[in-house]
Amino acid sequence: MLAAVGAASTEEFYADVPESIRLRRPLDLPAALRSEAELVRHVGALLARNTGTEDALSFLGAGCYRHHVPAVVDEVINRSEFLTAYAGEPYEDHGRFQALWEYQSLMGELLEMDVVNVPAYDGFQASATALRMAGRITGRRRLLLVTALDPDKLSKVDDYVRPVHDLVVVPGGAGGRADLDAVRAELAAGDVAAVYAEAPSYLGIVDPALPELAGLAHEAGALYVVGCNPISLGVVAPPAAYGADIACGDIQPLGLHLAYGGLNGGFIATHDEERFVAEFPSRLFGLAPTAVEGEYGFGDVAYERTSFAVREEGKEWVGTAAALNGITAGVYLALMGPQGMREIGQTIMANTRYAIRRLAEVPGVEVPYADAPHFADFTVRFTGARTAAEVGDALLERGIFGGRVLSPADALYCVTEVHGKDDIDRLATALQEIAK
Amino acid sequence: MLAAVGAASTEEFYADVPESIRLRRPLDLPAALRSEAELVRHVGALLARNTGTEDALSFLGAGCYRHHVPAVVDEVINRSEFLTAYAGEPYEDHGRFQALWEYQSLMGELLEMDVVNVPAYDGFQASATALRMAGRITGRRRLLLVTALDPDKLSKVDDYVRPVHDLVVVPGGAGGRADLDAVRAELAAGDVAAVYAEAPSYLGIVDPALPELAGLAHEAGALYVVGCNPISLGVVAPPAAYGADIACGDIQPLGLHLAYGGLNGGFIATHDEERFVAEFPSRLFGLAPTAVEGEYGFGDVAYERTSFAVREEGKEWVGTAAALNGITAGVYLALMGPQGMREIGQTIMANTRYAIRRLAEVPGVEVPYADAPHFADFTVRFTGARTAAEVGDALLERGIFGGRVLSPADALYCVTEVHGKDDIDRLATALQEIAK
Amino acid sequence: WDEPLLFELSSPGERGVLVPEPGVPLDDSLPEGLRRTTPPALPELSQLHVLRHYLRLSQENLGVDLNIDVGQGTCTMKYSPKVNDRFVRDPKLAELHPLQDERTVQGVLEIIYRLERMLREISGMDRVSLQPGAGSAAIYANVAMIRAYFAARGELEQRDEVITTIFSHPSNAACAKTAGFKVITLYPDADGYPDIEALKAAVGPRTAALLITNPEDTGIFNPRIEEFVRIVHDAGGLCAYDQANANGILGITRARDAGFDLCHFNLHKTFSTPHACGGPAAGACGVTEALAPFLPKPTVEFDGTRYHLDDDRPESVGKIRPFYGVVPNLVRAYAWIMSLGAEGLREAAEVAVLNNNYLMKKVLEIRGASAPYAEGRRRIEQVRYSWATLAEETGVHTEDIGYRAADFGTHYWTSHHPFVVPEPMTLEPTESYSRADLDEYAAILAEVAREAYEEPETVRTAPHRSTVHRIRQDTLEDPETWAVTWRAYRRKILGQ
Amino acid sequence: WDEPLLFELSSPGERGVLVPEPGVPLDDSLPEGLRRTTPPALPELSQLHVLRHYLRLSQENLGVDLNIDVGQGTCTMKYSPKVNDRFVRDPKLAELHPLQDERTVQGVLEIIYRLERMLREISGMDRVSLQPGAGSAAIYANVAMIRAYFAARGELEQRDEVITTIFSHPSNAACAKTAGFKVITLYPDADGYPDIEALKAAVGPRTAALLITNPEDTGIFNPRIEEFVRIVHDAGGLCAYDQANANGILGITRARDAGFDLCHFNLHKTFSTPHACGGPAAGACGVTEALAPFLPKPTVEFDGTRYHLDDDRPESVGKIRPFYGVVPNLVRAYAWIMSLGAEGLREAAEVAVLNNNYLMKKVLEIRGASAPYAEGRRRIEQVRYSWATLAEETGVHTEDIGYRAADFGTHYWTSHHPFVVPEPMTLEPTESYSRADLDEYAAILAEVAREAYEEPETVRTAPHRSTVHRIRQDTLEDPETWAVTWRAYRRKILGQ
Repeated sequence: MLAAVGAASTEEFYADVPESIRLRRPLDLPAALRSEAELVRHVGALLARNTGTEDALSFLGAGCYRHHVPAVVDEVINRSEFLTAYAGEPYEDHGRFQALWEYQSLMGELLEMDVVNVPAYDGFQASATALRMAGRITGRRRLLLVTALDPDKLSKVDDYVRPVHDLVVVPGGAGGRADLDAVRAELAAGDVAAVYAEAPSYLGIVDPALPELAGLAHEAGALYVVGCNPISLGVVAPPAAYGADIACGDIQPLGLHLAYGGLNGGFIATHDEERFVAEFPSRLFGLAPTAVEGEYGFGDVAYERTSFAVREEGKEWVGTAAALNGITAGVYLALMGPQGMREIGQTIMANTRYAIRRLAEVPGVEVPYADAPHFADFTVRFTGARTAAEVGDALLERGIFGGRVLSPADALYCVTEVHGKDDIDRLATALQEIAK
Repeated sequence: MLAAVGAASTEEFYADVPESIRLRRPLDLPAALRSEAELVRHVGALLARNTGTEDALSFLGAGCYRHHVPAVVDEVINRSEFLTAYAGEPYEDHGRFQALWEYQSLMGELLEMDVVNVPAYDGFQASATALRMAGRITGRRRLLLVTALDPDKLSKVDDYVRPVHDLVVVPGGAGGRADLDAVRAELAAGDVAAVYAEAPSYLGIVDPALPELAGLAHEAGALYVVGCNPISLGVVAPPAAYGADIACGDIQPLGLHLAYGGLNGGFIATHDEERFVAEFPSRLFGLAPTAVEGEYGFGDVAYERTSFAVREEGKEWVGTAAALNGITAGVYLALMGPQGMREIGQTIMANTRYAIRRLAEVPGVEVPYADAPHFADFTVRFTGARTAAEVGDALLERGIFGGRVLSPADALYCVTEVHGKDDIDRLATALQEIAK
Repeated sequence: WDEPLLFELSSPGERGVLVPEPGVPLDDSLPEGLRRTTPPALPELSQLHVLRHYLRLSQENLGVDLNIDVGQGTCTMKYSPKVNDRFVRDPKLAELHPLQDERTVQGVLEIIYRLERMLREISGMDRVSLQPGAGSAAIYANVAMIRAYFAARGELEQRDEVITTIFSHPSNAACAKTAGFKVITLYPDADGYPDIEALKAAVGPRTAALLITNPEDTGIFNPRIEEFVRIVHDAGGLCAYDQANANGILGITRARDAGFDLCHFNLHKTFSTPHACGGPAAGACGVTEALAPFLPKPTVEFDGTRYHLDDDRPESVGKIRPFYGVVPNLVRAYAWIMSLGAEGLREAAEVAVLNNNYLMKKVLEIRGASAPYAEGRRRIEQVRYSWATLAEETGVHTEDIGYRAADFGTHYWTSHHPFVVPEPMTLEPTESYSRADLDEYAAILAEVAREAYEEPETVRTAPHRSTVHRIRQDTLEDPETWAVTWRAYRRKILGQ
Repeated sequence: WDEPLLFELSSPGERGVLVPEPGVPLDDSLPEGLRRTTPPALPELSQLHVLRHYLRLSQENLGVDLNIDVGQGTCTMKYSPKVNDRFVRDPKLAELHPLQDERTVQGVLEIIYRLERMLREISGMDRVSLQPGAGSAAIYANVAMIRAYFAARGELEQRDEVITTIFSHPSNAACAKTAGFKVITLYPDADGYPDIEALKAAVGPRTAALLITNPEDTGIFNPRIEEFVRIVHDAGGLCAYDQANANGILGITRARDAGFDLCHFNLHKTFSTPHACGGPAAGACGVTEALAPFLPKPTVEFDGTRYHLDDDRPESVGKIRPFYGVVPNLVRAYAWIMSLGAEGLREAAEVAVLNNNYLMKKVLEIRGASAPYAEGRRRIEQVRYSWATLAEETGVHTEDIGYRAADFGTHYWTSHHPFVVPEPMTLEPTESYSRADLDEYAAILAEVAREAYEEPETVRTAPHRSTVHRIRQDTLEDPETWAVTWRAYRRKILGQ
């Protein structure tokens, strides 16, 4: 082939790379494992050093949830055609467009909103962008955060809105709920672009005050932005139903494996108003007629919003993000259907309630905010001799992963539909020994 | 739907099933695990009670071989389209026909023979059928088995040829080799349809006398049928090269997982002579022109041979057997190519030789027939205080699966390309402690 | 895709996957005549090219998951839940060696043991072997047991005849013949039911066994099945039930209830293991206590603490295949039954039969189609239809219609030979397909039938939208032109 | 396939997968206004029907594995070895929770740690963060670090400008803008090289950073890159290297060697993780010691015995995404580099560049095609071609040609806007495709170009053999007609 292009060696192709920056030694990398068998042995041995949630009984949640992943989900998204496609046109990649449009549509039904994006990177990004959208729509500067937030998410949002916004964290009130008086006071101070709440909150609480916040925000001319866990929406009302203008969150619970926290997708949903649609940075796929009557085609809605089209004049930016994870969530929702979503929500809420009750009975264990409605996550407080971290160590010795440590005394535990009553009882029994 | 067919209940459909044989109680089966999550938990817990060859260091072979299975092999054969297709026509299932025809063709190159079947169940069946083919071709009754045979295979062949043949097991000679004088004597007794040998034999020996047997058989008007391990054929000559009329064996080593011995495929190959082709019971796919110039079509060659076409007038019988395993082997051979097959043969022979030498040095261990060429399997004799079975128990405690026990003193050990020098050394070290 | 043959894609020097180099010296112990001198002429391809080739071929295939696969009647093309494949791919199964110490394989032994117990209950039999590699292998195993049974009683020389029916699977006849029996085939009576008079005429002291499918491939259940069994038993013969069509009668009636001595199941049909382009499948043989000593060995036993393999069975027919069966499919079948339970199995059967009768109604509304025999009776699991009227009126044959259906994204196969039912088409919807699916399938057949009457040439020259056009079958029958391998094709056709 | 929308396949009462029932009492603590009253109007389908739908959709897609995927220039569509997917599906990775005790995740931490060290060597940088979820996220992270760096030095108010080039990825401009910077975009000089005079004019005390791709999306390597860096450094700015096009220079030249302070890689491009319909991808940020305090947290550290996560980084920009990155892709990238080693990486680069220059030669032989800029020079990783001549002579545009290519089983995308190169087409063959592939691809383009001259209507109305025909783009720009979801479509178009 060198001859075919008239080159003596591949060196010729690098004529524009000045000698001064040429690397004239081999890279200092580990020796290659050229045969697949050796590679499998090497990586397999590394992975074998992990103990996963299939090998232990895990009560970790806190933003990354273990749910049963139906086999059909894996079957579909592992298909070469989905795994290795990219940015083709809606002609030779019709399937990808349709699958993503269907994802948007399924999420739309779940959220009762007409506009849903092709997934952004993750829920952190979705919240951050939703808030900047609210800022662009209202032209205001201040953002109020009113329910308990994951400190990591707060870090991301803080970094992201900083150039144009002031972030105001409104301290919570009694029983893990939002402090409405404090919210009123901040709204009265003016220039509020958005009130941001989560349902459930980072601590698993579905705050009964959530609908009231909508009224407060709207009266002050602010938008109401609500982050939610989509797997709760078969039983918990979708944000739109209680007045949210923008709903956002992470699709990880919808059929995505834990993957050490590596699989996410950020959804942002609004009603179908041009002033909202115009502010999305993400791609939005739309259904369109074609030259042939009755055919469904797909394509980009309002492409000129995006940085792909107009670079820095676009809304924030768009790039490769988490499309396949969106297809995953779509397949998951298609398998679950309305009934499945209701049942899984019921099972998780029932298990959560049972776990709260059962653990609260253990001497040396309290469950703060136990009376509030909870979904999956809940706080556990250790009042005995051991700290939450020490309790976690003791559980680990028993093959149990305890919750995320929040403070010396508190940890955030989590149950889902993968837990049986026997699992929760096993945890309670172990804590009975440990936590006194 | 009942209404649409004018039925009051499904009972109507069973009008022809007499009441006397109706089961009027529910089947007595375990309670259903209706949710996929519960099923996964149940079956997962059962499977977790197994310890596989990924969790231990295994030296088991004896007819079922652990080789590296390339990821592309799994990718292809797990495709829904291959996994769930069946007996369609060569139009809507063109891909299946082509893939199987290509399997036949790849095996043809490996075996240097022009006719290869769509796989039969397994290597046992392939040997049994090859011998009955030889019987039909020659019209003779006696079958001579001249190399060490797996007793299980012998059991199958014995059962299978019994109605029409006498099986003569010719005892082996010195050094694990065929006793040519004994073979000559049996041939002289006449009415011999086939001389059957294996390369390598059950004990892993590639008998240098194999080519000579061809001459003996042919002089006596008998056919020469040779069973072989296809993964050896990059370095070991194919049976056709030293005079075999029919080659047969099992494709398990070509990219099929161990699966507790559950994945096999029987190949039978001959030259392209009508008298041979006419005696195959299996389907044989052929390449054919179509109505459009230049198109490749596929279909059944000489279909009228089969029991599908003419029931008991066909050759033995044909049914669902092991087609997908044939595609597996095809993908494997396509990935390996000529160079890969040569290299894997070399690596296995080198490892086998090293293992023989290394173990023979261990006090209390002998390797019978050590000087003969070996491929993968080899016999180990324990001359110390412990029996081969006791040695196996002691190895198991060390996380090593020893070889198949053949007798109180002997066991059949096996190495392939998945073993490194360090693995063999580990075995030798362990035996040094155990076998004295 | 217009995908070339693998061999045409070869490019010298390309490698698909590399092999570990030995860390020890090479071995040169092979003598001259046993050393391969010319490398095999396998194609040389990169990994991506191998993958792309097979992915494209896969897309040139249909299957249960891709189309409304009701056209392969007698094959029970039901959905195989994907979750069961997950178990099969688990290294805790996929990487188990069959000769491992029993202590290391308790999980898989327990699954086999439990599956046997479930199939005993489903069939009513006393013991079940799961060793046969497929349905026909199970039929053969049953025949081998029958032979061993009579041999043990010293009656084998006398009893050298096996009776079967023409609408039983051809392997019943062929396996019996292979095992050394003479075969007598019964044809149906005027109503399409197995002919009891013919049976009486055939049966006698030479009768070793009756091998019979029920419902037969016509979908008709033999209402006198008990009488058939009694007649054979009275003559001293055994009765073996081919349960290939068991899907419609799960939980409704059992082999043992009708008096059978042996039966078999196709796990890839009734118990949902995938058809895999034609195997690997899995078969099960159920027998009464009297036949149990002859079962293939080993059996899986439980001593109250531990599962183990029992090889000490002196009257056994021995091995039917290597080791213990197509274990991956045993695990799939186990999981499938566990996911349904008794109620679910029966519901599956009833839905399958309902689907079948619904589809029959739709098909019989199509001009030119009929369902010979048993006029006005319901069918069980499938129906063998006939296009005889259409063929007479249009000159279009059943093969043509099947090929044309491929242009609409589905297909059917004709049926096993001989075509006792003229111009046959056998449809078996199973429980997996919905009413909308059946409506769509029937609509496709109706459209093709319309074409046959209005534009027969379109059908006669079909397919038009498939990967390839009508194949020249004659070249495959001629020893001068058939080409079973690329090397044969190069030699015979390309003259290389 | 003529596959309906998922919603059109709904059949009331169907279930795809069942959920475990709670073994404990239901919880009714949700207050009225937060309880869902109307179930979501999701479709109801059986498992087989969901599967079939998505399998059919999958077949209506191309991808690296299915076609000669050289048409998505700048995207580095290389083969992702299937074995790496096996690692990702291993429960030892797939079922790891990110908050597990570090003692239980030593294996994955070691992989991340080792991958960082390898990327340090490949880039020459001192530290690398693997947290960003994709390439643009890594660009953003770099901008965030630049902002934090100047904030820490008290210079942020002063330095509010970022400079980039028009042939750098749009995310450089967009991320900088999002992070609060003003953006100055440089256009190429007459030869197509980044314009050094324009840089000198733009740079000054307000300059925070230069964000630049090299080679740019034209495939042209900037030979004065060191001078660019020096000019910016002299003005007190930082330089960030967008390494989206690094594939052709692995082992040839490194970001640090040209003096950069920051760089990023797209692991889904250069290091072979699959493109996944547009993510998940993975990004890596490499920085010098001076920038290291600002890296996202946590980092993975090794104390000689154990790997651990370091969250105690007070100057860090904090989190760029949840937890530690797209870990499955980190494992894939690790495995890919391990399978190649230093020599293999360099060989991959050289083959990719050879392929690119070979394809350029073939494409430039096609009537109507050209490769603007840098006349007679070699290109590195891709080439931005132009169909300007063809468009002028035939009225057929680059989009038309791309759509028509789909009729031949492949495709290309045009390029990022704005179309500085008129009628652009960017091809990037990578090392994955063979000479035969490139010949086939060029032949398809040549055939379409021939059609453009001889039968332009065929091209202008393409595609003809795709799933659908030319889409009415205008309806997607109009708020009255756009329909982002089924519910919007039903309301706005169907009037339901």
